[in-house]
Amino acid sequence: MAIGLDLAALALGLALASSLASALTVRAPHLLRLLVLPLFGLAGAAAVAAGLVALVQGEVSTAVLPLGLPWLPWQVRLDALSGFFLALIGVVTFAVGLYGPAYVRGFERGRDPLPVLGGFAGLFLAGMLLVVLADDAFLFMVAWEVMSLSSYFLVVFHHDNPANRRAAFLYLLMAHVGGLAILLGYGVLASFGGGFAFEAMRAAPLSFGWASVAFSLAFLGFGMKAGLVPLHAWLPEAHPVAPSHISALMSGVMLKVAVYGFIRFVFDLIGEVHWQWGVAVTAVGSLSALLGVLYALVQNDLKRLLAYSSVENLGIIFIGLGLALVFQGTGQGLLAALAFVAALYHAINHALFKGLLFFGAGAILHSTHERDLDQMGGLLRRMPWTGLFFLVGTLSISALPPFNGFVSEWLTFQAALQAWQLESGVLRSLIPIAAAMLALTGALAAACFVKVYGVAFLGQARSRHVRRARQVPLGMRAGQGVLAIMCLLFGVLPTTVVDLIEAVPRQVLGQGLPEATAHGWLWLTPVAPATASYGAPLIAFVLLALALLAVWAARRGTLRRARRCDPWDCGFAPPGARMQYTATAFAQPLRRVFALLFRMDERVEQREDGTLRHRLTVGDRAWGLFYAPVARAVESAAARIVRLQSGNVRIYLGWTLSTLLVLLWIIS
Amino acid sequence: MDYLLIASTWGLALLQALLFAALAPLLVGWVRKVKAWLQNRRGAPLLQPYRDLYKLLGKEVRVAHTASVLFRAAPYVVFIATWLAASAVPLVAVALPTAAIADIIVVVGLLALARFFLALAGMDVGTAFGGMGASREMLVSALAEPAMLMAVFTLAMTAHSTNLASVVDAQLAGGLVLRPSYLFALGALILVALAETGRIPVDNPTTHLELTMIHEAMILEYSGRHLALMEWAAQIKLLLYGVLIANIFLPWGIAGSLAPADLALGLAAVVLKLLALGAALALAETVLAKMRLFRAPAFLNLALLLALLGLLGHVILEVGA
Amino acid sequence: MSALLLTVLLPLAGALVLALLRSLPLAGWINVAVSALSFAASAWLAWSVAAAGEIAGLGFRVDAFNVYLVVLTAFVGLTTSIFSRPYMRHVCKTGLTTERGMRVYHAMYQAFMFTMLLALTTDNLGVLWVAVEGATLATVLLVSLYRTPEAVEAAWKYFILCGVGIALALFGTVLTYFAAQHALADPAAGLTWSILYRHAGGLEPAVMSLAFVFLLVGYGTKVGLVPMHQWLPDAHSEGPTPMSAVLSGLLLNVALYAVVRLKMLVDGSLAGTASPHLAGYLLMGFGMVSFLVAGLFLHRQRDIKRMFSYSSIEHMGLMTFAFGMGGPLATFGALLHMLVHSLTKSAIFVTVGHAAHIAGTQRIDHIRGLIRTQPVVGWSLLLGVAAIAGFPPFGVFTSEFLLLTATMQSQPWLTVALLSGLAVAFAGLFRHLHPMVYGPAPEGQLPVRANLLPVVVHLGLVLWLGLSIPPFLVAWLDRATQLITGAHLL
Amino acid sequence: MSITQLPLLQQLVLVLAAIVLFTSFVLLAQARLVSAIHAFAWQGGLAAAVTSVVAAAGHTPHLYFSALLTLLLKALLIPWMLHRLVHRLELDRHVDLLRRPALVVMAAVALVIFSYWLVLPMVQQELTFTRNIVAISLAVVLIGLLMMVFRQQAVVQVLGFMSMENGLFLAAVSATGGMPLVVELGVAFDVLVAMVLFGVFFFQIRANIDTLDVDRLNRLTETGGEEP
Repeated sequence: MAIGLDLAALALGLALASSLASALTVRAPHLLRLLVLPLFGLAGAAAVAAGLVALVQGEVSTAVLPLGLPWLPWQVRLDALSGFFLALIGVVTFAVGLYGPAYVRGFERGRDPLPVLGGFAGLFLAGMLLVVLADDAFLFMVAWEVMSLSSYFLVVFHHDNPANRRAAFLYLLMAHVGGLAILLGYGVLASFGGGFAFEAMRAAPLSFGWASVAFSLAFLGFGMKAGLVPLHAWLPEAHPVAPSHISALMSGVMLKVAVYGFIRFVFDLIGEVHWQWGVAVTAVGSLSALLGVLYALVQNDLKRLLAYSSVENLGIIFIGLGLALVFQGTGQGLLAALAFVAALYHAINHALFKGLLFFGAGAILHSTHERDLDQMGGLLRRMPWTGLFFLVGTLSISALPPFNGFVSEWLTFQAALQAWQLESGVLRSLIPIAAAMLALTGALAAACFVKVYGVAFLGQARSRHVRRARQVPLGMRAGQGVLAIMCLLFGVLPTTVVDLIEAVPRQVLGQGLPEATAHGWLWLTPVAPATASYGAPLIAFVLLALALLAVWAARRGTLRRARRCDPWDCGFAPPGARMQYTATAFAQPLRRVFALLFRMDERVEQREDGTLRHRLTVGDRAWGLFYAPVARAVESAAARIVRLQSGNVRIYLGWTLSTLLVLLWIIS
Repeated sequence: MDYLLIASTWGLALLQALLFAALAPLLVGWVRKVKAWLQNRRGAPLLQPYRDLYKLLGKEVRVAHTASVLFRAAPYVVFIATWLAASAVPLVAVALPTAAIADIIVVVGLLALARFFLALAGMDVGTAFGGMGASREMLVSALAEPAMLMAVFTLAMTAHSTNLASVVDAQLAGGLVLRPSYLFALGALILVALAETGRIPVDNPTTHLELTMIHEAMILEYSGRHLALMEWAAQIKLLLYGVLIANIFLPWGIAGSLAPADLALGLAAVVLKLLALGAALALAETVLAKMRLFRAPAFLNLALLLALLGLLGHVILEVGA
Repeated sequence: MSALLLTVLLPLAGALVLALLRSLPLAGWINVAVSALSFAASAWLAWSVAAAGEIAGLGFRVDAFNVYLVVLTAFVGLTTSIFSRPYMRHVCKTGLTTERGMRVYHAMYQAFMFTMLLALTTDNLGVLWVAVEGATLATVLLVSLYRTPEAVEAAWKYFILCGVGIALALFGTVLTYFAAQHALADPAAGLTWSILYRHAGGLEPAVMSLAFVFLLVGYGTKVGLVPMHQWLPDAHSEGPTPMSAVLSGLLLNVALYAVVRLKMLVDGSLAGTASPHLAGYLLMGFGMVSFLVAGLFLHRQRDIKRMFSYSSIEHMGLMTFAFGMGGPLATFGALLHMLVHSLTKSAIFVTVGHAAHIAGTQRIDHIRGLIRTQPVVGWSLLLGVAAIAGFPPFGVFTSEFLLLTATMQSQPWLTVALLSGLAVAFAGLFRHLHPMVYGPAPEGQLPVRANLLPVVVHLGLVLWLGLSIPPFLVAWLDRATQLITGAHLL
Repeated sequence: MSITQLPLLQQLVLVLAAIVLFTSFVLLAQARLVSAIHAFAWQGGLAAAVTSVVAAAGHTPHLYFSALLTLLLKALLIPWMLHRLVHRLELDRHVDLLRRPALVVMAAVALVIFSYWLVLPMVQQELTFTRNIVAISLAVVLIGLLMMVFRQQAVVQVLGFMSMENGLFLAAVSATGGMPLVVELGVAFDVLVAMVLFGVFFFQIRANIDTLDVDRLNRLTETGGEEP
């Protein structure tokens, strides 16, 4: 068995160990900090190691577990693809290992049982690792459902609040439905390939029709887990209510596991892809990206906003995958690899900065017990480190150079701009439009996070408890710091990263990106230097150098010292905290421009003491359009069906008699 | 390869970057001057912007109590990012290594970075004006950026490259070709440029009326060298857009090689083009009136539409499929 | 042979003793002891069957198919008796029932076990019928044990419906015998299943299909197939909780067992005719209808035990569907599903007993915040329902996975119906479970002395089956599959 | 084949079977409880008679035994128990009117025809005599069930149940020449126990809803009540 698989097994073992160890916390709550979460972090580290080994070696190693059905034992397989996602899972997990201990301290006095928190977190991690490692559909489904179920228990951890319970129920229900769809998709492959082992499925000879059926089922199932519009309803409900380090795992990692599933299913198992699918995926991706960011923009609950922005980022990832499908389907292997790498790059980036941002939200929650942006303000001076790291997160997620988010979006743009190489004019004209939507998304994301950072960290505190905010403990800062530094590194050294990622398309698509890194570590040239090039290190260097220069000058006193004074504000009276722009106010212009897309309920009501109160609730339309009808249908069907149980025994006998007669009539 | 050559090309690149920074105030001065003439005023001398910057740089800096570190760091970031973006745009010569650092998307990204900090700085002090300015700025940019990128994509798809130098080269190599897509893209780019650089009809650089200002509202709290850097960055941005329009759509005259003669010619050419553009801008600003804020989206949607038409025109009319 | 006799007769003896015994505490212990003994005997039986392959004689016949059901029955009987001892003591204290009632309860408990084991092991269709009818008679008094109007009503409905159903089954049996008269050399053996099975080809198809309809409607009533299911939720919800556990966990299985045995006969007799799969299609139809309808019923429940009895209907429907589909994979899955469903469902009912005890009512909207009041109960209920809803790593997932796979292979388009049914049922279960388990507990709600050993054991087993099925069990089920479908799965 | 070709005893069997069928019609339509019980007793007796005739015809002595059994159980014991129950429940004068008797009787007739049509496909030659008997007994069973559907009175429902049993027995005896003895005994035992239990339940129901109208047993239902 290869070293990589050993490391993966180690990670799995550590995850389960932390899950079991949390049983001890019944007696000794502090063990959650001292034992369970450290084990958790170690599991993450091991996973990273395993992933890197797999990516560097690029060799495939398999093993068979002594579990499962006699004719269908559980098989695991570690290749470049699973390696990449192992690493992705591991990074965030490791950061959680650092961040968690300080964060959960607050729960030790809470009424909610700690074993649940630790135990299911461990199971959750184990489930995700197994999903990535699984080499047969049975194990995949088991791991998948374990992942869903354990994360459900984490979502419902704070179950005193009815909204949380509702969110958890919705989450579990949709996860279950998605799981069933995936199972069905595997069933189609299996019935053609004659077996549930992935090997058999790869060999399955599929007609275009059946392949499309399988694809649609997979797209439905994995898309539901990935929270693509309009299947995203559960995501903004479920992610915010979990404890923050879990939210980071769910948003940052679990969604990527869904991406992994999609890639594994479509690119690897089906293999023979068709460009029509690519169009569908790109369209859905663009839609999710745009709507996701718009809905994020109008949220005032920080964690909910972050959850919606996850919808956006998953949309971007799926745009990349869709392009890859289109190019692969039209025989443009190189471009397919480019788009594929872009998608993977964005996947890891999103894991990093979304984890970071959720950590930040957790830190704020931890020190102010506040999730509502309109109560925050001025946190930068009270929690400088968190402020700094959060700034890094916002810069990355807004796709600004020289941070990592920019690189992946840049790569996606590059892929989209190669559309001129396609024969079909329709595709040539459609893909750039997708790119334009991506551009719009990026700009809106920037607006969204300007709002978040400006309202939460800048200006003055809008409420008393926020004014009393304190610095968070070292561990939490460390956790954020790790991810922040990773964000910067991934932004500044894209060449190295692409070098690593490139192993995945080479394995899955049979086509790497030879040119991308051919011109030294300074230059990222996806197709050719003449086409496009990005010298991230140089930009970072210049920015840093000049900034240092300025700082140096300021320190040395060559620049005159600044004098403190009241703000001028066009000469108005010194502004109070209540005069600041709120998050709601900030989003108002864009809310007005895109009013069509929201379900807005805005009213001004008069309180009994005569003061006026402005109330605004903004929801997304997906619920009313897609979910309510289904719920109503089931309800009414149930209402009809219960008439069977009328309560009168003679009617029951009548049923028996008539059934008998009907059957007799049938058989004769 | 000859290190001397590398050194010299980098040197030239640096020179061009510095030139960019140096020329920026001049363009503003020129625009103001022409405007004054059109309004039958004598107007301030051409070099007035330089004087302003000099004075501001010398003045004492006052920072509000409520301002945080970010407020003081922002001007430097904004200036550096903008200048960095500018230095990647071929001003005089094409064959410069700086062009390879950043293609057009990166340029847009750097400008976005600058805007990001500008908006944050506006919100930092916690005045109503700052927040208002930031909110509006993000609205405008959110709509302008896609239009900009799509206009650029039209060029990029013609030139099969997002590298500005390559685009210009392709233009020159192609000779004079009438492309409908370019017409639309040009229109889109001009509209975007007006919006992004805070000119009439979207914003008014000269007013401090609360209802009308966007950019000014964000830098309201700045003084001294901070203000100078902000202003200068804005001027560089204006120049950047001007050069983009001038050198990409009408690249003729730009220096293909690094021979001194070519360079001189290129400089002259770009200066001439910019003078013309400046005059046109001034003319437009005198005849047009500033729009209400919520008319601005319509304005930018027009830009978006033009860009889209350009793209489709390119795909449908120009690619022999 | 002696193992067999021990297994069957021990409960009978127990029933007689308990009927005469006066002391209540002792009765509980004797109940446990007898169940334990018969479980041991059944294990011995299983072992000897595994060795001999098949044991026949004295009108009994034990093969791989029924021996695992025998062991299952004895096992669930044992664990439930362990649960019922303290539980029924508590019930008796609350005055819901009398000393006499308790005597009836214990005696009937063993009598019920006896009838079930008899039904499983006998080789004679007539005796099978007698035993199943006996099971009804034994349980009907237990359903009305509490003497509340609801209990009596439930018992009456149970009695009438099952009585009628069983009568129809008897008519079917008579018809089978009638067909046998002309097919067998020795008409007197016309009710011996093994002989009939051997000469199934010679049985008159018209009579046999007629007979099967009666048998299906008859035993199907006991299986709880829609639309003859109406007795089931009433009986489950009004009877004492241990009764519900064994009814759901065992009685339904036995009835289904009978149906499958008869289907084998009918298939044999119809093999040559125009509609060879008639029985299978009938089963599939009933199964699918029951499955979907029960899933919808779950959404409109107000009584926790009723809810879970509907879920039993749903799962029986699933198994019926699978048996109807036939084929090794489906049959294997169905057999496995029988096993895990019995274990899980009886565990759930035990937990429900405690939950109702804590809340002092069976009304769903009065059961709240169990996890706060008594985490053990809350979590057992939660995990039990997760298991029954088909979440891995519990065994139910495995069997449902197999069933779905089989369906995809033979009836691809029915898979959609199955999946939607699963989703609907899942939603129906959890929408009620959630508020019961989570949330703040109503004040004044106190934990009770819970006896969760059965739950832990059952769920542990189900978990084990989910992770990996022990080889001997696989071999076992595979032999059963081979008996039923004539083809090995492995 | 017409009845004329049958031996006399078989003709007798057919006649008796026909009367059994008639008695179940009587049961179906009989309003007065006590008379219904009498009709049931007659039915039992006839069943016993059929048995003995079949025994004579088929020279199957053990049928005499089951004939005796039936006579004791169905014709004497159970009617007697029912009488006592009715007496103790003060239902001697009870009249349970059948709603729309004409329709119900028509339905019953339809059932008879249906059951005859059902047994037609039994093609094997030597069955032709017995199959008619099967048709008759099937009709008796179905009518018993029909009776349970349309009668609201618990005791009458029990009568219907018991007449179903009679039909079964008729079929068993006349078509198959009797089931194995152990089964016969088992069935008889079950029926007896069932009867006892029915008696118990009459009193329990009476105690709870002080009537024996089964339509009043309608507490356990999903319909109605508030939403979950």
